[in-house]
Amino acid sequence: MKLPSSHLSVVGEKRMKNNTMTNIQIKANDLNLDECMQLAANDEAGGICFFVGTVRNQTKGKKVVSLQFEAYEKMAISEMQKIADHLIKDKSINRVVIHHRVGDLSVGEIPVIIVVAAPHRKAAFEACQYAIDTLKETVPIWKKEIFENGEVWVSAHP
Amino acid sequence: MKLPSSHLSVVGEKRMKNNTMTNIQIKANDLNLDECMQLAANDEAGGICFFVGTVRNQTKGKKVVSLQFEAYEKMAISEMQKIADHLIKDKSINRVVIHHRVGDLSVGEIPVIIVVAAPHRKAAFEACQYAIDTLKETVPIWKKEIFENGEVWVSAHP
Amino acid sequence: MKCNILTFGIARDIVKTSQLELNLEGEQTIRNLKEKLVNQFPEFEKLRHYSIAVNAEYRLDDFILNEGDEIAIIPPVSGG
Amino acid sequence: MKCNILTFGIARDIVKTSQLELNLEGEQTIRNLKEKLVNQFPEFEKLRHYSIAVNAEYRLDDFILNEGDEIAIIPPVSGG
Repeated sequence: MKLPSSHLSVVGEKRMKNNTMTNIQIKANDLNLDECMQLAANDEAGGICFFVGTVRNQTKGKKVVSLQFEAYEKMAISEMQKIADHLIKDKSINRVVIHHRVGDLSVGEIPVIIVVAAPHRKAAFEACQYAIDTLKETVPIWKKEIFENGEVWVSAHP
Repeated sequence: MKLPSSHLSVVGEKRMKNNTMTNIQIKANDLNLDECMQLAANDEAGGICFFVGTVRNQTKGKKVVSLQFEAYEKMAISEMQKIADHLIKDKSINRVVIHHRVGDLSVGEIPVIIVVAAPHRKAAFEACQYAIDTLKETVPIWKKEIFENGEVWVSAHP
Repeated sequence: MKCNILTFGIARDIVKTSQLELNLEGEQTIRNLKEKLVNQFPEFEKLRHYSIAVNAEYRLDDFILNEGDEIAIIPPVSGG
Repeated sequence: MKCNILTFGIARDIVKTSQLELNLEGEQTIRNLKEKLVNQFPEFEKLRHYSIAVNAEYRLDDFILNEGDEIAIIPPVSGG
């Protein structure tokens, strides 16, 4: 089934807050580790923690052919921005970068990169883990797993 | 003061175990995020956690000009390999990459990259944090902080 | 009040359109909207859960809808 | 037994060479070696701590040294 394009029109556009402490993007093409590193790096940082999601080749033993990601773009950006702002405000964190893919992804491709930079590494690890845990609970992005003989919206049913 | 080169001769050479689950290197030139990602990525991975160290511009308020790293190369490789092997053996981890720089590094440069890939993200985060915490306790690598008016071997004195 | 409701993921599969039109009369809350949705599309009851967002913010059942609001059905998310 | 001892970091600064030669007589442990080092270079007592590695492995004070071992003084490490 084709994804409707009506409310996905701003995909790929870059969004940035006035301040440069956070960078939140939804992209229709490959995510880039070095770009994320450059957005997170700063002279006060001593430790930078990355979470990089990759598409696994199986789910509960069933072979995965590909994943289709779609986003309610406007709200996804705003929910990811909330995560970043919360970290910047509450913890000793000096940069948060969250880039999420949409579209069709094959095994090994990267749906998400989260980078947290901090003066000290413990805070960076904790914040990065908080960011991906929260993203998976609150950010309106959906993935459909495509198997050889069927497809399913992940987590939709009990 | 110049570093003696006598027992640093194998710097830059690539060391790899027979198995491809771990990759441990000490390098005299820039560390490379994408190279580390490629060494860690695999079709069973769902979550990849990176720790990237960067040289901070200050220590306890004193401006840092640069850092000099030196290693007891043979033993440093063997101690980093122990960390990687421990993770591969004891946890649900499928790749561990540890690359460490030696030589003179300026503010913003990268002394260390640690990457842990796992089917599930929680294990990747825990293992990556274990790896950097242990590296800082056991791996025979030393850094000297160069200030504008002096220099000091980090952690040498109480 | 005529509502345009954005749908995503499995919600779009259930209603078979990415922009659902519903007519709501009088003051309407999210609770009323959900009742109407379930009446028209019983499949929504089989979902693990679903939320309603108004103007790109999650809102609770008592929230009152206004003319011109951007309403969206948010089935269980699965990003990352 | 003649020992060549590798030195690194502040240990090299203290002994002022990257390969220290020491003459040890009879059966020698790491404990004996450390005593000799401190006698000759009292600065070692000011360090937070230091270890001795033999053939690239950390070894405890009772470990017995053998002719031809690669011995290294490991001052507090600070990698990462």
